[in-house]
Amino acid sequence: MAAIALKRVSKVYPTGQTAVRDLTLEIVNGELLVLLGPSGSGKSTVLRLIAGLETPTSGQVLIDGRDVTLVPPPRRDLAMVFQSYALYPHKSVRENLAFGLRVRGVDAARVDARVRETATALDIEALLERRPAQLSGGQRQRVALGRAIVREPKAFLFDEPLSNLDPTLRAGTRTELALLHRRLATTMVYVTHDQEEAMTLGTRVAVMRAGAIEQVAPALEVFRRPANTFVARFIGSPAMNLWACTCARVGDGRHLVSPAFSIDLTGIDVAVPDGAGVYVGVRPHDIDIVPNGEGNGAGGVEIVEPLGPVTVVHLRVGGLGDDFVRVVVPADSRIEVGDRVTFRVRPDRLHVFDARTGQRVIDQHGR
Amino acid sequence: MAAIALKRVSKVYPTGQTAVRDLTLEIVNGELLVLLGPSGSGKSTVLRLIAGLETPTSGQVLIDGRDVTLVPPPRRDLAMVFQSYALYPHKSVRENLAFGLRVRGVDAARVDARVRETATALDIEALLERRPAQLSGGQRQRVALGRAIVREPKAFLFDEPLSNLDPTLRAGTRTELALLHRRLATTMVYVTHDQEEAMTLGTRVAVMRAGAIEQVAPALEVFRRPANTFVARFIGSPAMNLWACTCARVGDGRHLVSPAFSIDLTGIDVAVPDGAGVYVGVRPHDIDIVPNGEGNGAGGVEIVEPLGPVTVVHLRVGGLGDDFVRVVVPADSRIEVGDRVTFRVRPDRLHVFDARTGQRVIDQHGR
Amino acid sequence: MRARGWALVTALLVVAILFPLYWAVIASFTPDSRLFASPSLVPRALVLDHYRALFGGRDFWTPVRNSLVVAGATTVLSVGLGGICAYALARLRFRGKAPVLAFVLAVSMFPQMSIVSPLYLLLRELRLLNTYPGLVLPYLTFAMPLTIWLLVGFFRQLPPELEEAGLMDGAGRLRTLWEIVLPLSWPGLATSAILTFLYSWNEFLFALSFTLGPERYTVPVAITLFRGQYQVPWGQILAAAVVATVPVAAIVLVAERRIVAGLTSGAVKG
Amino acid sequence: MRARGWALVTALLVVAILFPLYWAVIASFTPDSRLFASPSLVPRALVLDHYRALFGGRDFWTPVRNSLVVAGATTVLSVGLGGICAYALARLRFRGKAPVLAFVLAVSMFPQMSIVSPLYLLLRELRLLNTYPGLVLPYLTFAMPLTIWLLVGFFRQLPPELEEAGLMDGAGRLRTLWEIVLPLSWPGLATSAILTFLYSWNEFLFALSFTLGPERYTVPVAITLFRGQYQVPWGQILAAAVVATVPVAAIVLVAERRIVAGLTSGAVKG
Repeated sequence: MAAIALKRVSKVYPTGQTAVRDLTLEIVNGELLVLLGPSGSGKSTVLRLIAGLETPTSGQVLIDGRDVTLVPPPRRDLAMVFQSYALYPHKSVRENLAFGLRVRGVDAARVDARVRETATALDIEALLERRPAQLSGGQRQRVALGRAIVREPKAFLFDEPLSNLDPTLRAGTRTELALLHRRLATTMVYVTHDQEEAMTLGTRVAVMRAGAIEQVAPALEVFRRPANTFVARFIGSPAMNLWACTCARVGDGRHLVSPAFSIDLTGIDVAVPDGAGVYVGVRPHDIDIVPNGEGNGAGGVEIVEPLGPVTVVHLRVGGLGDDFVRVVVPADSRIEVGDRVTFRVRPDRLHVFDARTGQRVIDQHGR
Repeated sequence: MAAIALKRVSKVYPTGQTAVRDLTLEIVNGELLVLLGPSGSGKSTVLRLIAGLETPTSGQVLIDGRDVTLVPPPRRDLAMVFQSYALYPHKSVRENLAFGLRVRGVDAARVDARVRETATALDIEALLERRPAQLSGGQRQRVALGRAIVREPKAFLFDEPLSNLDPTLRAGTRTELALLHRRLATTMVYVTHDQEEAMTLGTRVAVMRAGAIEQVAPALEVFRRPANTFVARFIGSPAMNLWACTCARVGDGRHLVSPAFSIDLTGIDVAVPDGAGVYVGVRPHDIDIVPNGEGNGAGGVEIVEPLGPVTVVHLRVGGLGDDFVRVVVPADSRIEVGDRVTFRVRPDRLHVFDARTGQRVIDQHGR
Repeated sequence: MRARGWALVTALLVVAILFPLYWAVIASFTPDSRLFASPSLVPRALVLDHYRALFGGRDFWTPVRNSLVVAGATTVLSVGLGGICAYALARLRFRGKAPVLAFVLAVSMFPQMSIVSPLYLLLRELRLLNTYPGLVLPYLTFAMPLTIWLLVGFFRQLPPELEEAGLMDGAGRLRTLWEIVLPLSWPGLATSAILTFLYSWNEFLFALSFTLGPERYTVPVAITLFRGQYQVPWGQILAAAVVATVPVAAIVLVAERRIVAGLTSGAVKG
Repeated sequence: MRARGWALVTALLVVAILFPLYWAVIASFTPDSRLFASPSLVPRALVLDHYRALFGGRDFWTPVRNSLVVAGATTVLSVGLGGICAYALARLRFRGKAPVLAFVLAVSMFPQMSIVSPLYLLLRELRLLNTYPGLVLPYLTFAMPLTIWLLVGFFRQLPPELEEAGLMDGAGRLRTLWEIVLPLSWPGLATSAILTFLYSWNEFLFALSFTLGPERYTVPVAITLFRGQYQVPWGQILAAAVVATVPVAAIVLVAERRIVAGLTSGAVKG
């Protein structure tokens, strides 16, 4: 159990590359915080700074309020699950699990009991005498997890622990991790580049880009109210549609106007001055295909991607250049490549971002 | 343009490991066939057998009706995009693209024109003088694609071409591949372990397990009418619920009865004899949370996974052991961990499989 | 067909390479009288005459002991010191690492011949001529750079996450080195050790130059000095050569499997 | 602090290792009269006397030419034949590959000393004593196994997909070897070549045993025979050593960067 805090931490490598810049983050005792970002966004570096495997160039790392910036990893009492698992190849599974306890001078009987207990919980008792090389990918993942759990550390650090698993195994393991977090109620920091993993696992999600945090919020909040265009594009699958628009007065009402379509803002509280340039975002789930004449715009169907329960349709709309309008339709809609369809944006589901800063500007949209 | 056929092909490695067993597959001219399966299912071996990089232990490989089983790869005129891209690290992007043409003795002016043309189509003109090491992952992927396209081969072979990309890039590249296939209308064989990729890209999907094909069908068909429990479990996310049941006569009607619940089959045409053991499959999208008393069963909420537009709820149901009942609910349902809820299976969306063979037994379910 | 052809070529090559050794072993058991008679692949009679003369007539144990001491000390020091140095070089990040490594390797490549003389002067100055350290130190000069170079490459292949896992498990630097790094480095250490041992076991030039009497001669020097003014005792020379070869070759062959397996199969992947 | 400490240790070590060489170079420019006077780090006067004597008084060009011919031929043959063999071994799948490799390496480790005599007999039989092939063939026996072993490891690191990509692009085996494999193998080939060249350039024992007159002496033999009955011309010996060292060392230093970069950085990843 531990609260972890990073205070204005920066990490610049000797090569001059800045991995983390002036980052402040508080991780609450018992939460599972996900660090989410594309490769090179510095999320793994943040994890390694918390672990003590990297020393910040400036700033502080605190665990339970204590400054541990210069405390070496062995004395931080955190456990880490590596992306490559990093099992000791020359030790049996039992020895892999026991090592962390032995190092701490726990007596042999207690070590044995803890190892047995952990192995039972993870269903790897039958593997205890094997070497890592004799295990399948999923089994190695479990052993790596076991090696972390067995020690009952203050907090767990996960570095993309599922990325080397088959998709089928991944879903199951994700569920187990969620249960594990519930059972142990220990602080966990979890690095991933998979937005679905982040959404489903995280108590809160911190979205990173270029060494800085773009938004920290509960998973659904990040999905529903992305703080800027980067987060908007990164979270959600299929990705949010984003269009450059201007806010204009047309007749009585105000409209968001783009070369491709126009959205009537009547009855919607938008705090954007007339003539301002904005990015308008709409999730593919929040666009409907409607009969001719009822929509905001129209386009030709270029790609139809069946996902099973729903289908994603990519529309080529004049004026948007190479950008498609992505629309999610029910799987039974009979839309085919080459069709011309009319679409309607649900006006209460708009995300509006400042065109210059990329920051969110309006805050309706309740769901 | 080519039709490719495998006739009773087997591949046994000298170690005795059987990678492909007695596999027959016809790939129609111009289609994009996806080979989908978990790691070790032999899908890459099939691709390499088509490419000529492996020689079958028995059986025939035919291209356009011609037996090419013993024809070496350079004379098959197929292009392959490798998972690792396998760009020539000592050659510039231009030379990487030109190599396949130069080898064929195409004259320099024509080579140059084709390279330029391809680079323009893939938007990599600016990279032509760089070395692969100077490119980002996404750029390398494009160059690998370009090297395949530039030659205008008879067919393209893709070996998990997106697996080394970030999720964000992956979606965009997937779309481009779909457009590419439409534009070129060339036969493509595409290996992946990602069921979403398979569903969205494939004209048809061949699901493989342990060196054999379990089902070949159009993507939606595989999703809607999986041929057996393996395919049922592998396709669709979240995975299908599968329960062992017996078909029993209760009062007037027939019911599918499991320790956890009972489903009334009245009005549904199920060709299962009374008392037979079956596996009943229901997709999480085809279960609804209903008010008390209206459902087939009930359970406690263990995990709530918000995906954004929808939320996946895992229910612990007595009698199912460690297996959860997965239910997809709208994102705005206020279900929390610890709640007790009643669920109802849509009886017209059942998949029924023989308990012994695992093969599908009933064929209603229209959607 | 193709594979068979290559296997045949490989087999022939191995036989060709091994042939001189085979001949030497056979000849060492052949009486002097028949040594220069028509050579035959299968010997007619084997005698131990030469071996008896070697350990009975001459004191061949002394050079063997000298060689063992010198080669053993060189090996231990070279692998020990060089290993620590290589570990530091492999893990530290500092500018100019590549040139330092290049330099180090270049040093181990300098012709030994060219520094016999200055080393002689230096050792005389230090009063180390005709002592064990007087051989071990020059050997280290040549063996250690190669050891460092080999081991830097080897340590670099070790995934750093394994050590990081050790640190996260609560083990200090030293314990991690001892329990994680060393066991995994065994193939690299063994290879370096064997190469160093063989180099010092067979080295001739320094041994000839820096030893002054039979009490410090190493095996190669002793063998060379078997030659008399007018007569060369071929049989004894061959027997001595076999004595100097066989134990070392045996060790290499036994250790080989693990070394090759370790160095080439990327066995470190967890 | 820690990093600095290690850097210092490394620097000291490098200096220590290089010191004898430095001394040799300086001494070769020092007049005989002052050679054994108080040694000083910075020389007071440099003279070319010894070098003049070397090329004027003695015919030192002949041994240099002999060494170049022998080492060059050995290198070309060893890397050429060994490279083909290693490529076959790296790419072929056959049972017993590991033992074959182990055997091959073990061979290159056999003490040279131990087969001087049988080789002498063999070469005499073949009338190859005091000829260039009479040195090149024995050198190959020792250099080729090491080359094969080094290159098998190197070729194995080359991702097979690169060759497969070549095949898919329509290039035949030979074209793929020439356009894809060879350019990528240059660091490995260069390393093997340099190691082989240096081995044959500096080899002393075989050169002494299998050459019979000054017209075939190699550099190390020639240097050794400078020693007269009563007087050792230290200055000339050192000058000769420098002549034998400097060109080779220069090549190594220049080539080093690319070799180290190629061998250690996994530059092959596409």
